[in-house]
Amino acid sequence: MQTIQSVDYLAVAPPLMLALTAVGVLVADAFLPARRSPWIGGAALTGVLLALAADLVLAVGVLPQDRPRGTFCVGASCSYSVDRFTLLFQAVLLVAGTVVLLLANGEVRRAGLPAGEFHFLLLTALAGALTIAAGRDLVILVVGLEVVSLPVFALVALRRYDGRSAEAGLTMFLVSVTSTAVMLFGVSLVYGATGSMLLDTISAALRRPGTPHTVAATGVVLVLVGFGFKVSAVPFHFWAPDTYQGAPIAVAAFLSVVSKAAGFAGLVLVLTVGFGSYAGVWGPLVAVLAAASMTVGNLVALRQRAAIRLLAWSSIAQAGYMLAPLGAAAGLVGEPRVLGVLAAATVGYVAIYAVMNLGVFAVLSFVGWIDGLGGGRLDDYRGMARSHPALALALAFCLACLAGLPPGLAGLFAKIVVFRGVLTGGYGWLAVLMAVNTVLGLAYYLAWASRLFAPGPSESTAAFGPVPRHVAIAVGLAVAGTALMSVLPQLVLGVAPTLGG
Amino acid sequence: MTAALAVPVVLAPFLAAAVGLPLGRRLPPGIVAIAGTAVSAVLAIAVAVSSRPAETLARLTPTGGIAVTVGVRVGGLSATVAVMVTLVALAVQVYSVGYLRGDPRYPSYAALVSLFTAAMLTVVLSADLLLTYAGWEVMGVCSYFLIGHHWERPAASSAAVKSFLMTRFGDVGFLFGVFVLGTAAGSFRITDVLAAVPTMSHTTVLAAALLMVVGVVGKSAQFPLHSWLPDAMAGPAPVSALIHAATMVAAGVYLVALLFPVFLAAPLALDVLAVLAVVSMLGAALAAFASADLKRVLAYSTISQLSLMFAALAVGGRTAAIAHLVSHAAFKALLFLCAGAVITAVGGGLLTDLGGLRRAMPVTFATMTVGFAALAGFPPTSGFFSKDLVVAAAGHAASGEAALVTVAVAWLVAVAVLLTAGVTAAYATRAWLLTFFGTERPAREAGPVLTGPLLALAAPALLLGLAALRWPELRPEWGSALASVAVVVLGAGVVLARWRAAPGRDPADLLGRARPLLASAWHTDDLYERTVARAVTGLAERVVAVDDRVVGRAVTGSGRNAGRLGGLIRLSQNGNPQLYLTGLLAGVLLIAVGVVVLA
Amino acid sequence: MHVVYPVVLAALLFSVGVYGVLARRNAILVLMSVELMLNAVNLNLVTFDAWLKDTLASGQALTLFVIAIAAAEVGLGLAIVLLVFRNRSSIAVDQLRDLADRDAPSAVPGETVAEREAAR
Amino acid sequence: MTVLLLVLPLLGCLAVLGLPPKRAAAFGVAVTSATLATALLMAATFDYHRSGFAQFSVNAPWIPLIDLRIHLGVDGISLPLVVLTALLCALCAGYLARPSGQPERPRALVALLLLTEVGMLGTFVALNLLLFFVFFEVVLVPMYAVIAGWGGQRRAAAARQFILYTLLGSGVLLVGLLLLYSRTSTMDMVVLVGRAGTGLSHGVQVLGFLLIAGGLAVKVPVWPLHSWLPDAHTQAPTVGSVLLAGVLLKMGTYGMVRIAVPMLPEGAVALAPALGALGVAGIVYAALACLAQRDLKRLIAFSSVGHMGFVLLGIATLTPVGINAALLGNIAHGLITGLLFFLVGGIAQRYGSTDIDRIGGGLLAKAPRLGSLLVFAAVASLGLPGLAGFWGEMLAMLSAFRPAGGLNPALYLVFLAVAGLGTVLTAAYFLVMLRRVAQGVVPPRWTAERFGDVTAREWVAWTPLLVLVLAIGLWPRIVLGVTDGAVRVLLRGG
Amino acid sequence: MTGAELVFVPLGAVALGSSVLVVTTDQLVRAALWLVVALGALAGCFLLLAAELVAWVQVLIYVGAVVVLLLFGIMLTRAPIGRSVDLDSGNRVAALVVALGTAGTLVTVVVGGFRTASIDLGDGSAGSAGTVGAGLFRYWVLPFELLSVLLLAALVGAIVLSRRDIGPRARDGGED
Repeated sequence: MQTIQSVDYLAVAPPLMLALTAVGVLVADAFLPARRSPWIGGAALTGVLLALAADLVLAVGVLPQDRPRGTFCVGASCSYSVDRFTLLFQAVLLVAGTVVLLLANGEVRRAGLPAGEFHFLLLTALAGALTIAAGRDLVILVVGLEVVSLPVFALVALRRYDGRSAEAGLTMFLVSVTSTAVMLFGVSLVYGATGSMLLDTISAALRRPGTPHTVAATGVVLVLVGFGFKVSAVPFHFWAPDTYQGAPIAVAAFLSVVSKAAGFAGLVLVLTVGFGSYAGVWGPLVAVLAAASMTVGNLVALRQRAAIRLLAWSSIAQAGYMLAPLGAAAGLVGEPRVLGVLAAATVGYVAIYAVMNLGVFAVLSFVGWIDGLGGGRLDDYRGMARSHPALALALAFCLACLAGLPPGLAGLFAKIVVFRGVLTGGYGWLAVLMAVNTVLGLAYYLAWASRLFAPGPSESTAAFGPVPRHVAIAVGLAVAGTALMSVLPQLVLGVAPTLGG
Repeated sequence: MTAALAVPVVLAPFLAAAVGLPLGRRLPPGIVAIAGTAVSAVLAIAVAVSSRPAETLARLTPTGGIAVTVGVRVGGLSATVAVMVTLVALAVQVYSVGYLRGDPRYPSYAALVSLFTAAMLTVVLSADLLLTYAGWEVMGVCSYFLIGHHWERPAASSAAVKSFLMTRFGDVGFLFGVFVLGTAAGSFRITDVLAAVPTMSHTTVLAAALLMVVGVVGKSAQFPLHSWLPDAMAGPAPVSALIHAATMVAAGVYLVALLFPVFLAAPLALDVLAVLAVVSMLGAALAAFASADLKRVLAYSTISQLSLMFAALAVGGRTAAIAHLVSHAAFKALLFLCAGAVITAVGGGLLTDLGGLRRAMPVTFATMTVGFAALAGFPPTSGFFSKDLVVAAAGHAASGEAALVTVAVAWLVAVAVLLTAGVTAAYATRAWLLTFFGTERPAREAGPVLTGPLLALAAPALLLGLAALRWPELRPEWGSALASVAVVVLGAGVVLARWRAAPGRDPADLLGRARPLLASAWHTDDLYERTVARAVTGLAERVVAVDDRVVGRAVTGSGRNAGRLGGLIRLSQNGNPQLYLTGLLAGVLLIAVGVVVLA
Repeated sequence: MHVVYPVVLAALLFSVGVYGVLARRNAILVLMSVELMLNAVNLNLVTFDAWLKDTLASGQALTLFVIAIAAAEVGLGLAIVLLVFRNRSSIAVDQLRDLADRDAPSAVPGETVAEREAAR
Repeated sequence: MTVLLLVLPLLGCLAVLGLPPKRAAAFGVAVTSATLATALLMAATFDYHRSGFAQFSVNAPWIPLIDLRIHLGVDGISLPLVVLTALLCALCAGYLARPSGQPERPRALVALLLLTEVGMLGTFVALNLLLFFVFFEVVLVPMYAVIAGWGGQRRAAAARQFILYTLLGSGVLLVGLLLLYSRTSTMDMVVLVGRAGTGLSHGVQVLGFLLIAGGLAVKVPVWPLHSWLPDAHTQAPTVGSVLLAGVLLKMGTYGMVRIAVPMLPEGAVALAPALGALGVAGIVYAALACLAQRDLKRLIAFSSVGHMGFVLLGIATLTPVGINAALLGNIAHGLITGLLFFLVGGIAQRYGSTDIDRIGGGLLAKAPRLGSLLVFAAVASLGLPGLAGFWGEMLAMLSAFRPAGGLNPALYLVFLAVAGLGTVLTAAYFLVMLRRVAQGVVPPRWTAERFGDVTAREWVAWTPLLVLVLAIGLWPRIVLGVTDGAVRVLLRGG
Repeated sequence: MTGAELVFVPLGAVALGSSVLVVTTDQLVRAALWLVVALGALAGCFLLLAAELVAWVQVLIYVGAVVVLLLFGIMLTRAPIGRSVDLDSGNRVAALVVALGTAGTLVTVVVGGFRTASIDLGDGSAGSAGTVGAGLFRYWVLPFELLSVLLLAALVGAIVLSRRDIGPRARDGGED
């Protein structure tokens, strides 16, 4: 009875490497004298880059035959398997991680956050996110989700001298814990109804007539709640604006991009691999969530004057766009291939959204804290095109991408793919609602972008001083990623999890 | 060969205009314009002399449906009218050199008149109905520019706008008529259309004819679209002479004559035409008798004479109408040019300012007397012969021979023609007396440049009738001749008696209180002003208001409402985690219930 | 032993937890209610594991993991609650109004811990 | 060749940012002239006998997943519009480079102008639905920036309304295009035109036409969706107004002719009467609005709504004559309104305002040549035969007289009558405008002012338009000859 | 009603009653104590379901560690020992409605799904430490490792949040 499982270490390499770096960083921080703290940032960055290298090596192995590389398997279904979907998500998460680390560099120094612990927590959360992307059973997904959430509670509350930061931490903690409890209850019901935790076994069980369908349906829906919170879809979105405002800007960036991407990875895996045959149940629900998120997100964002809160509401609205294709799955129950196309639409949008959003957060972190608001108010950006032309152009480009308007071609292609997904599912009303929402979206992105070029007192933006190297690299990386997606979006479009038997 | 000759007839004035407009200032005044018109006149005469019908054809452009062609179509009718147009235009061009000496805008004026001549010749000689329409519209624009020659005077510019809009309204009718005929015949060429008339259904032909009537009424200032012509007198006199006497307003008559088979196939249209002609004939004649300005008298007289031609056409007298058209062109142009000379000499157009110019301006007196005689229809002037043909035609129709128009209408036309002859003689004599008799007034005879054309036009006004005796169908009939002469002598006699009884007093006082009513042609102009003009401007104001308030506001409003709705939802974001948790768990409950109920 | 008993008990426990989360003002009581909800989940998992006679023992394994997660959460949760207590000197959940969504910057620009230290 | 047509302005747009400000305008002229030369070369080497088939075509894959291919090509329908766009852009660049009126931040303005040109030319040469949509949207941001950056007092609101309203239109258009794609699974326009809607159910065709035509209607603008146009044109700088009126409006009608009508014939037959009704209502509505307008630029903007009404009527008849009329109407309106906006720009530069009461009349006395040019343009615009405006309107009315099968002829006769009334009203407001601005006596406040008549540079910018208006008026075969073949191919299903 | 059920029902009643008291008592410390009772009763239920390891772990960690931590929390936040009036926040009604709704829905779903199911515990070795341990380390190794990372992260997070010595270097560090 061989007790120890054969572990495919290469497949597990990326998250493993991150975890090791995290521990390394923590230990180094304990021994290194205070003035060496920039090294910690560097070490964290090298760790992430190594993980990215591992990811690419894996990609070379997996992509050609498109055969997923599973480990920790029980019979045919493995609970940790690396396929094109996982690799894409891990790559996106790691790139996002690099950019967030670059942003954090400046803020950690200026805001006096404890460098060692900050980077440790960030890396652990990132490792958790990577695991979710590769997880193929409910246990790993749940634990992974917790590994992503817990460090972030601490990170959010890290600005200990600012009362609002503690408040934000508490709000997020309470809402997150409750939604995890609800999700776990859902998992227990699904386990009870299908008899297994592995996604593809669940999928087979759901198709058998014998399973108690109401219980399974309720379980599926409750599981959806957990991911709904992570993705900050309406009505689970209340925590996001307050948390983004209270948290350090780098952590807000992490929340808005990495943790949201992890949430979507989990959601796509669960919905397509696990509950594919129940599309009739969760399809309409996801469509309603998508419609509500877009509309509420855009409407409230219209009234926002603080940059970080506007980004929070914008990310809620963008979550709505990402959910839309999945919502359209209801129309075509039982056709796995088309479900793959819809999932690919969401995955593509998430990848492009991640890169676009980071560009904006990079500029926000450069602007820093102005009278208690991370990234200041929109009016503080007035006339930035004159004092920091390159930065202003980068911000305008990223905002154009978010709005889905050329020259932001990446955003446009993402929107086209999502529109196509919704229409193949036959949800015409959702597509038209999305068209209206893109207009609402453009309204507030435009309000911000036009302030950059508005002739205002340029001495207020000049006060930000020269652009430090690490912010320049972060912005450069984000804009380069977006530009790449603008020209070659097929890198990220059309990638869906390999659906089991 | 004749067709090849006809093309330069049209192109010569067009080239003159094309050269004159940009370079006019540098060349001696009017040389280009007069040369162009002269060349055109000579060629027109050559074409008329050879008088063999011919046609040329060239495809202008494919349109996906019926192709638009360009070409010239020469026939007996078109040749004669072309000669008339070119000769009168030549006279006017020469006259204008003197009349507008020292006017800085003369070069553009001369070019526009040549452009007008080219447009009129296009209408006359065109082989394709669309090309006719093009010429028709260009004439309208040239008349707009020339009426608005003194655009610094508000009266002139508003008269120009009114003339263009009214004629444009008619032109739309004409265009639709062309569409009906063209689509029914499968081609816009006049020969094809006329050939296809028998095959067309009765309703199509009737519709086409009625639409043509609308077009023609607009252009020839017949009732109800007549009120623009009296105001058009704001333009310089030669313009009135050429455009508002001889050519443009006559184009309507020419067109009906050209498309006569269409009208023959739709007798109802002719009835309508006849009734309109009768109404405008009498109304204009009375208005001429009552109005106080010399040029307005002549303007109303033109409307009345045109109605005579239309009446002749209505009763089937096509040759009579054309004969009267030609003779009218000669003596009416003459009258306008004389009026121009008189006005420049005296410095005002009102009849009360004139008087006693007999000795001061002998040549003008002589030529204007010939003009008035022809207008009134005293033998042996050409006016007498052509009017007599019209009376004869009306007589035959009334006696039921031609049986074209319903007999009642034919009787109405005959009576109206005679009545109009009488009133015409009356107002001609009145104008003549008021201008040249009464208290002496210091005035100088106009220079040779002006009197030359007057004499040139006096000749045909006097001798044309006699020259035309050669053709049998142009000979007068004794019965109708005697009747018309009697009525003319009666009309003139009444006015002479009135003048001898109270020399110096305006014979129009005979009308007493009815005078202002008749002078303004039954206040039709103010009626249009109050109803159509005010309604349109009112509607325009309301449209602008609606556009700002409803359409504009609806859009900006939706933006603001979205903002307000956003503000409303924002209230839920009050920082209290408990509220967030309630929202979350309530959402979960709703979803769970939904799934349980539905699944 | 019918599955219904433990599963219904779990459902009821879960609902009591939900009530506790929504009704309680003190943050620590909310934490306790969340613990209740998690225990309900554990009960459910163990019951199904027993009922299914799962060879992988996934139900009990997940129960253990949930217990571990709950422990970690309480630890971190208390740290955050204490931080809030230090800043606001009260952990009443429904009094936290500073992050509300409003145009003007918040009246109290987040007085810092240092200020409170100095004040005391 | 088509690739060169797009690459030139794109490279120019990027390169101009590197230049010193004072040489930016000259560089702009160089690039736009080169593009114009390419367009003219294309026109010269174009095979007019096969004008129905795409020539100089390029077909390279870009994003296979959504079937977005760089498929460019020019045929009889798009060639005139390409040449018109290149010409107007060259004239605008020339107008910008005039010594007296150097705009501030010239590099940015020239760059935006070139980017707009890329978008416009791309829209006309794209033969792939999605590529058409991408170029359709590329135009939005630069035009917004031009209005917001260099416009009049209330430019911010006007620019925002322009871009938001048009984006809503293009959003709906995208939904329509993707609905079409989801049923035909190809984005290639030539193939779709060839299929002429076979295999598409009636409901899909009607819904597709409603969405696509609805989306494009905002751009045309069709009557009730026009409220962005007067503000955008009035607040835009002269260059912006010329391009907005001259080319941007045509992208809407071109889209309808190229995509909506041929690919969804049943949808077209079902909705053409509605389109015709809105178009005709637009003619009368715009004419009335212009009659009471107080601002000259706003009046010309509204006149565009009226002229586009005639183009829509042409399209709504679904006959070769109608479509030819629409395409010719596009070109004529582009030239005439472009000229009108240039003239109004000149007037605004001299009088400092475009308010009719402020100008007070007497332009013919004050600046005779400018005045007579204004008269010429106004007369051309009201459709005088012998000038370009006439043929578009006349043929549209002729086509309305005999609409395609399946359409209710009586209804179209009503449209014809209203359109005829529209021509009279159009003539009315133009002549009333002339009476208030060109004619009359120079008011005392301007008598002392010394401003020169048309300068040499202005003549250079405006003569091509004058010549073309006259040329097309006298010899419409220049445009109709090219489009007729292509229209027959289009309507017969390729 | 088999023997196990006879024991299970009262145990469940105790658990349920004490949990209701946890959420309704107006004394803070008493709430913690009632929580201990509830968790103990649940441990009993686990035993009944032949899941010994889980039962003992429950007692060890939940009752031992978690509740103790909560008590520390109560002490550190200087909560009044006796009766404190404002323990329930304003939206009690909403809470009751949502709770009852959730209860109703879940119970109907669960009962509908598992009315006929019954557990036969066999030899009761399923829940023994041996089998669960084997299962744990054969199939659920990765979550186990992940959990170690999670605990470490939680630990570090808790410590860093509560350390007072690492304050902001300059007072306006955060505001620049």
